[in-house]
Amino acid sequence: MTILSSENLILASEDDVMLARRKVRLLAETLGFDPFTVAAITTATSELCRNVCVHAVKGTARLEQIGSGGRTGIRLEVRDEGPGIADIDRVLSAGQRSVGSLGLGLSGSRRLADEFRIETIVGRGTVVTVVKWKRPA
Amino acid sequence: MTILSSENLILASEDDVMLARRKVRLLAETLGFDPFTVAAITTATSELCRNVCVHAVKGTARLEQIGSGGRTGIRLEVRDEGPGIADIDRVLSAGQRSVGSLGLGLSGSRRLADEFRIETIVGRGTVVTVVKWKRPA
Amino acid sequence: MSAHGSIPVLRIGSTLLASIQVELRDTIADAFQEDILQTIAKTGATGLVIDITGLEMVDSYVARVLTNTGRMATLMGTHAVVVGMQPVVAATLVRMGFRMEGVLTALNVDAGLALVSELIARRHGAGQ
Amino acid sequence: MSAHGSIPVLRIGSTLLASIQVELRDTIADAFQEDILQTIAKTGATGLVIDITGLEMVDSYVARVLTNTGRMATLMGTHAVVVGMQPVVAATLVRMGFRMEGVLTALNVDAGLALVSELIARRHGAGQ
Ligand SMILES: Nc1ncnc2c1ncn2[C@@H]1O[C@H](COP(=O)(O)OP(=O)(O)O)[C@@H](O)[C@H]1O
Ligand SMILES: Nc1ncnc2c1ncn2[C@@H]1O[C@H](COP(=O)(O)OP(=O)(O)O)[C@@H](O)[C@H]1O
Repeated sequence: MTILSSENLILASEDDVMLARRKVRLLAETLGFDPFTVAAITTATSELCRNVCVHAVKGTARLEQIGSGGRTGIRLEVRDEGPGIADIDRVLSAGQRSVGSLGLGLSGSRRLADEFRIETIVGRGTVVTVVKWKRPA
Repeated sequence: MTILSSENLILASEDDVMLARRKVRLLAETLGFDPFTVAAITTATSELCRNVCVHAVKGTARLEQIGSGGRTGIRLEVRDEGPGIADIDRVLSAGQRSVGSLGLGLSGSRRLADEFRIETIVGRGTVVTVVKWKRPA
Repeated sequence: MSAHGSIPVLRIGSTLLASIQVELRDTIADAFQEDILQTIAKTGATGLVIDITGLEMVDSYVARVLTNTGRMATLMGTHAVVVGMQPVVAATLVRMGFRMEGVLTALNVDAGLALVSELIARRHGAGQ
Repeated sequence: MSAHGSIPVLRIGSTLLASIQVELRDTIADAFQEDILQTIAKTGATGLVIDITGLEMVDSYVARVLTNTGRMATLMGTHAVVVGMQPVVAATLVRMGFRMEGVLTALNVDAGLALVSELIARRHGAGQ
């Protein structure tokens, strides 16, 4: 896997979240992602970056254009040094059974992404990484 | 965080619950909280204080005006030495899955509050703390 | 007519109009519920309008009593409508996760009375 | 009429039409929700159509605000419809696991206004 471009973003306010999702949308559109894939990665960005501001006050994001075996993709890594998530399994299973459940940010982002990884340590912080690949034309 | 005023209340009857929510409403209105925020903290007060009288027979509440980084808020700590809550996770997730579920007192108070903390030990008692901040104008 | 000391209940045609004007304490809410059902049985009222315009706060207990009163009236065969819920009350209940299912709502007493008579008329095949 | 600076709200008969045309930030979504409820109370609007044709992205926060606004309006006695959801938005929300329950939907503003008047008329027995 190759990293073709990389940009670091600060996440500390609603404005930062808005900016992050605009940047992700622009990158996805520039790379020729189809509208459904653009919406998926933009929405996941919104969820993950909002979580940082709401639950960890502040953090950072790294937005990368990546390539692998002829495919083009976007990778977003969102990182904070907030409280971490104790019951991560329960949080990730939200919306599976439940009707109209609350808290679809993380579980929904996992469903929208092609690849999803979360590392969280209570009292230390959380790192979530999502990858979305451009669909073959 | 600074405590700007503090008042202790006894919770042993329906009248005490009524008095507690009136005091909270008055404080919130005096501090210039908007009507939606007033309703949120008053309702949470009603839920938590009723729970004490119903499930623990009696207890106390401490009502505080707090300040932090230029913000003004109300903190209510409701304390009893009743039976405690064994299945606190289940109680707190009420209303997530279920439609028209019963028992929205604690889970609803958590959703209404800006900050929510519960400590409960079976056989020893329960302490619930909620904070609601005044919204910027 | 009065179903409970502190909650005035008017009879308008075959509909009961209960106006809750003061903060409800739990015991009064329970008594109100039971009195209203008895009044329905006694008077044969085919409609029930519960006006909560006067309530600035409705917690989950009172919300449940109101919803259940509507459901109970429905079981008895009476059309029940809750009217006049304030914006802050609606917002708070929904944010708590409360669903007022099984009960009709209307903006105010007039709209509630109109809805009830319409439902009664439709049932009785009026206008057909 | 304007419920919130950045979200135009029109009154069409007894129905409010709110058109969300710019990306919603969280605080504006909350303010919009509360302003709409207050406008319903003030105007006695019996219908609410929320047009989201202009939104290319709706995340779970905004989706919840929209759904809850519809539920709150319903509790107050107003018929609420969300209209104009883009295909990419519908696909994304469902893929996330979101259920917009308790709120009606329609394809566009015209269909939404028609649905609301139909619901109001049916309630009041018009056309019989
Ligand atoms: N970055 C984070 N740091 C700490 N806790 C988090 C973070 N992201 C999510 N959480 C926790 O996980 C829960 C579920 O998050 P999410 O699925 O996004 O739903 P929501 O934020 O709507 O509750 C949150 O309520 C919060 O407790
Ligand atoms: N202060 C308390 N002490 C002991 N048990 C409590 C207390 N508060 C709540 N509970 C328990 O938690 C359950 C859920 O409470 P709540 O969410 O307020 O809903 P409800 O009281 O309507 O059942 C109660 O049924 C009770 O068993």
